[in-house]
Amino acid sequence: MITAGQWTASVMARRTAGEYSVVTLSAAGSAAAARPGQYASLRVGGAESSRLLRRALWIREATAGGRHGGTLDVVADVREPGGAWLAAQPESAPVDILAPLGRPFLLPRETVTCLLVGFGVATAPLIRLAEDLVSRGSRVRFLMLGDRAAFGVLGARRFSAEVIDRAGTGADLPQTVADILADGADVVYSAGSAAELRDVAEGLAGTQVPHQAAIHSPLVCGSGTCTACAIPLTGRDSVTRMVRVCSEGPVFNADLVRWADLGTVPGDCLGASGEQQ
Amino acid sequence: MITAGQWTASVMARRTAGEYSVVTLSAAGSAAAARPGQYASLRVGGAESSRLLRRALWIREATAGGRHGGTLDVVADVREPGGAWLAAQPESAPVDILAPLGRPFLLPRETVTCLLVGFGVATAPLIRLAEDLVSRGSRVRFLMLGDRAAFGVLGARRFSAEVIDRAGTGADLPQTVADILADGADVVYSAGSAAELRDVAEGLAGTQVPHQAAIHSPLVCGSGTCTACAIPLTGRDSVTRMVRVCSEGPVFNADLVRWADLGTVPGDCLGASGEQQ
Amino acid sequence: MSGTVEIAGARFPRPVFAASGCAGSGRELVGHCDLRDFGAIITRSITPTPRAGLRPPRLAETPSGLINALGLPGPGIEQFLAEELPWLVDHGATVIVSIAADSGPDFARIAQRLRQAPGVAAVEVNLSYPVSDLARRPFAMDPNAAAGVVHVVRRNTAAGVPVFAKLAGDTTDIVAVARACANGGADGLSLINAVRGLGIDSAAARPSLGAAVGWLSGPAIKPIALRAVWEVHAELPAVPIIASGGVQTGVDALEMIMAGASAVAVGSALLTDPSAGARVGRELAELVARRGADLSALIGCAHVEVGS
Amino acid sequence: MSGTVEIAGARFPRPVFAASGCAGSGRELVGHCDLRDFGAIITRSITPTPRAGLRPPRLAETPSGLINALGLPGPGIEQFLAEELPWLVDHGATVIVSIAADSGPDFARIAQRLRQAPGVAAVEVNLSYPVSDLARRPFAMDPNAAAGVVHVVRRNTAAGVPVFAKLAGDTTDIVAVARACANGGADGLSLINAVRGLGIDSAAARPSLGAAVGWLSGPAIKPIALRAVWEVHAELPAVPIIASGGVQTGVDALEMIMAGASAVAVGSALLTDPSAGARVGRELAELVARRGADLSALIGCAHVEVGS
Ligand SMILES: Cc1cc2nc3c(=O)[nH]c(=O)nc-3n(C[C@H](O)[C@H](O)[C@H](O)COP(=O)(O)OP(=O)(O)OC[C@H]3O[C@@H](n4cnc5c(N)ncnc54)[C@H](O)[C@@H]3O)c2cc1C
Ligand SMILES: Cc1cc2nc3c(=O)[nH]c(=O)nc-3n(C[C@H](O)[C@H](O)[C@H](O)COP(=O)(O)OP(=O)(O)OC[C@H]3O[C@@H](n4cnc5c(N)ncnc54)[C@H](O)[C@@H]3O)c2cc1C
Ligand SMILES: Cc1cc2nc3c(=O)[nH]c(=O)nc-3n(C[C@H](O)[C@H](O)[C@H](O)COP(=O)(O)O)c2cc1C
Ligand SMILES: Cc1cc2nc3c(=O)[nH]c(=O)nc-3n(C[C@H](O)[C@H](O)[C@H](O)COP(=O)(O)O)c2cc1C
Ligand code: FES
Ligand code: FES
Repeated sequence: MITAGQWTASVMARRTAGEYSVVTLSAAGSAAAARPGQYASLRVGGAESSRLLRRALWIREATAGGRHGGTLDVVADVREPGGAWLAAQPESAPVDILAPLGRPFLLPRETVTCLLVGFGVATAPLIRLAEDLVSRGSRVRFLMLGDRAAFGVLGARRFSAEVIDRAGTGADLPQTVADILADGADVVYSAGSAAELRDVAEGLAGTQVPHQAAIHSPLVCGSGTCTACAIPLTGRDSVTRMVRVCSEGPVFNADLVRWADLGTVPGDCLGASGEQQ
Repeated sequence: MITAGQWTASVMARRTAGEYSVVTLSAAGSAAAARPGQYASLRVGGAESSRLLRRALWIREATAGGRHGGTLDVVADVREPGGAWLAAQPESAPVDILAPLGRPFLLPRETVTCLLVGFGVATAPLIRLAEDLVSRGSRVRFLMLGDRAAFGVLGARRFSAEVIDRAGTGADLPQTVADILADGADVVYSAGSAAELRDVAEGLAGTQVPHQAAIHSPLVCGSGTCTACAIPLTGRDSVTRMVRVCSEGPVFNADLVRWADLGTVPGDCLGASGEQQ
Repeated sequence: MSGTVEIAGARFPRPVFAASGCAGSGRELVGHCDLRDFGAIITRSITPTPRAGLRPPRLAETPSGLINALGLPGPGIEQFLAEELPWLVDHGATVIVSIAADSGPDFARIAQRLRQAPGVAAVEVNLSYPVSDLARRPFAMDPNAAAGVVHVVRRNTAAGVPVFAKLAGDTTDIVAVARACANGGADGLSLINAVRGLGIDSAAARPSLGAAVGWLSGPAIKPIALRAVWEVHAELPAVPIIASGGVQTGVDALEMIMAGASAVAVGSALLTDPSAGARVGRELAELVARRGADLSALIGCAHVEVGS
Repeated sequence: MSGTVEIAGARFPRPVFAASGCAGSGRELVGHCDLRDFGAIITRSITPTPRAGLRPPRLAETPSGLINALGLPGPGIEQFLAEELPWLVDHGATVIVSIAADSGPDFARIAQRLRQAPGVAAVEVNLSYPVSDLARRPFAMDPNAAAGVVHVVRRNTAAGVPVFAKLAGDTTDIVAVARACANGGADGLSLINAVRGLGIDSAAARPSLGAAVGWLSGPAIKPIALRAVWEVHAELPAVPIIASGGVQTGVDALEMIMAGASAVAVGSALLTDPSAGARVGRELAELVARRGADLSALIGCAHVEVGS
């Protein structure tokens, strides 16, 4: 089940545009395993840093083969201290990395019309997904929202899909999604913060369209040991449990996520008690 | 009395040889004030480092004037984590520096024969001293002991003095000093660790030769506030007090230092008590 | 690798353990490391019933540390016995089961259930965490309360299975609590649990943890842990100590041992480096070998030198 | 710069103070900063007689912190009154005199001597340090003992000169001690002193400090300080708090204020950056201004948000 490796990557290249930086890291043979929706977890700041926690970063691109066992491209937000450190590393600097982590998007068995909804830097995993879908013959409509600056650096327009750019617009999000959905889509894939994805889910409310949502939120261990990333999700057995974004996600069946209760431990959750919420 | 400045220096150049690195830093106008025997105190590791304490480093060279308000050369031991960080900084990297700190060597009023005794990297302050003494017409005999690797990087042979290189020899130190002194010296200047200088002082025991000793030991604040660096010293009033190497030294009249009691608070020290030692 | 260590009569294959709560159910580490790299896996604290844990945020970064307020999420004793413990044993792990409860009777009940289960190398009694009421003072803050719980657990645990009492690092007099636990029947001590701490998210003007007050761990608390190990070992040299608090490297582990620990547990380090257990073990073994010493000869050796 | 703050009836020109023991006699900072940059200079703890301090090493580096065992070196009350206090006053400093002693009568005597001296803006009672016997439990570890000392100092201090009780961060129940001190007459609290810690120099196989056990300060303990401020402010909102423990930046200072502090003191930061007082003050003022708020409106404001 777990295919993640841990290795000391070398910075191969970096390309910074505004507040984002795409960093190419040597993949030590792990690139082939990386699927759209998975992420990497990096140690930042160097050995003597006072910042201990790893940073989770989407894998924008995974290129197998080549001299260094392939490469992984990750996207760092340079406003965040860990991202700033990564973006400042010179070529060949060592970076401790765990990847690929998490459960990827599931691809449709048939060729269908897919609506992809990406928010800012969380558009990253959807780009690889779009490429995969298009190459398998599906039609892709790509709605981009949130911080437009991210799209440039992500190369978010370099593939054949219908790109609907609503970045930076303050439009009512659930309505926007509902409107675009009305133009046709068999499945929806989304990626963004919990609050953003909740709006997407709301836009889809009442439809039967399957929706896979990749949640972008702070992670700690990335392996499922610490439970810091837990969110409430109702299982097919109708029991709500706290599940871990890092290892049971980051991609979830959006219908099962308790969007309205994110940020809490709902009272009906298995093991919840009055004091614990 | 205090002429020290605090500024963000730029790394101008660095020259590493073996375990030592001479780093040239912009001096922001403070170079002219630096006298032989004084030191600089540097913040290491960058803003997010888990290492908080400053490192005290001898000023090997101070060059006034020029584009950056002059330069200071300091010597870092790359085996020490702080020294390793400093030696690894690229050109123009910023370094928080306090300098010049401490009381310098006092120069003789007349032209005399001076014996300088330097140990490893602590030879650094004596080199500038030797240059000053020679230029004022004094004769300099320079005994070099300890780690020979330090001398090369310090440029310890590039001035006109009689250099007696006993580096690396395991000879009995007090005897060596006494022997060389017998060949003639009116004053002695030394620089090294407390244990090393104690041996020099022992070699001079019984003579009336004035001896100024610059103590090389770990410092913390460099300003005299923390008292971490205190050593016992008997004042002209015959009272022993704990004095601070960083601000009341690092250069002391060696006759007053309680060499045998370094590493303790002697029972007869002002304010000493049984429990405190 | 350093070999077997014997602690309170039980044998562990290595001196570096996984600290409670930092190795998940064990399963999560598969693929990242070999469970046999650990002298023992100390489970997260197992409670009488399943627990969902506290509201988020549950964890935040602090200088050289982290604070957490997880709320002891876990499966509860029954599911633990049915699934997690057998899985760990099947995978070759040496298991110390950490247990937490609100009352003596609850502790007794868990201990009795464990008694029937195969594969329990030792029991660790988490005395430092208020289980159902965050405002309640943990047992470890009071010598009598701590001793009472230890006594109950010891009485309900099989002979030959040592009971370790895990104490809080921010109690006024840890030696008094340690002594009470030893008198109450503890075969050894685990020092220390994370200490109480809080973060403020100043942009949001609120605590950075959902529960406000949480527990500080990581290198920041290493001096606090060393002090606890030092003082307890000085007063109770015969009581073995499993030390945790900021161990990230072999040097850290050696420091703990020199202060008086018989074994060390890595906690937070596993969150940032899932292979930390093997690495710390390897580094420690090298340091011990370089000294030409046996690990057991180094336990508490820094005490001998003091005053010399 | 943020303006005047009023704490326990006394006015201080700025909200950022120098923590006790971290500004030397004041003289050492001249040339590095302006003493007027500090809302107050809290002196090192002044003792009945001069003290040479403890054997070296007295200080060592720890992850994001430092441990010290200095032994309260200082001139004693008489020389302090003859030289240091007048010098500080002459140089425009606002002075809070920290005092430490072994017994109620000694505390009373120092307080009486201070009563006659001009220029004492407030008295801080260091309850967290065993003065003549390192093995002795500090007053701050026991509510009754702490309250007794505070009572004696308050009775011997001029009306209008507030008395602050400085508490330990590693006591079991800091709220109980704080409450006892307030009942004993403390006008305010200083939270927290450095916490007990130890380092091991593994190469030398001995403690890194000459006294073995020392006191941990710096960013490492900021979560511990914030927790103390938070809990005490929650229970005793009317008692003003001077917060110290890991404050290195304006953000740190703001966090302390949001947790419930009325002013902050920078300690360890001054050892690594003698101009830290002015810098933290400037950064804090900018952050407060950016919020369009008055500093006093932010005191404890993180409590309001909890549970919302
Ligand atoms: C699957 C996935 C992929 C991601 N990909 C990217 C990406 O490509 N680029 C990018 O810039 N960001 C990405 N993120 C978000 C990113 O991991 C965090 O936002 C990032 O670590 C920065 O957090 P911060 O600025 O809040 O840092 P800080 O708040 O300073 O956080 C510091 C550390 O604490 C952790 N932390 C902070 N808050 C919490 C909390 N509430 N609960 C638990 N831990 C916490 C953080 O993860 C981090 O390790 C991704 C997140 C996920 C889940
Ligand atoms: C005037 C002067 C000039 C010096 N010049 C140089 C130089 O040019 N080059 C050079 O390499 N070294 C120099 N040193 C020595 C140097 O400052 C320390 O040795 C250096 O900081 C490294 O110490 P460390 O390897 O012991 O580091 P660590 O032991 O890791 O020390 C880390 C920090 O703790 C402090 N510290 C460590 N032990 C003690 C102690 N016992 N008491 C108080 N503080 C302590 C250190 O100063 C440092 O800030 C000088 C010392 C003095 C007094
Ligand atoms: C995420 C996390 C979860 C923890 N869970 C438990 C637990 O369930 N029971 C327990 O006794 N200690 C628990 N602890 C405390 C650790 O076992 C350990 O004693 C402490 O964190 C100090 O060690 P460290 O600095 O290496 O993390 C937990 C610590 C962390 C960081
Ligand atoms: C070198 C040093 C000396 C100190 N001396 C005293 C003292 O004399 N009296 C006192 O009450 N606290 C003393 N303290 C504690 C500080 O005043 C402060 O409360 C503590 O260090 C926490 O703050 P910080 O993390 O900013 O240093 C001292 C701390 C240090 C680091
Ligand atoms: S980040 Fe640790 S369990 Fe998910
Ligand atoms: S180093 Fe602080 S007083 Fe000397």
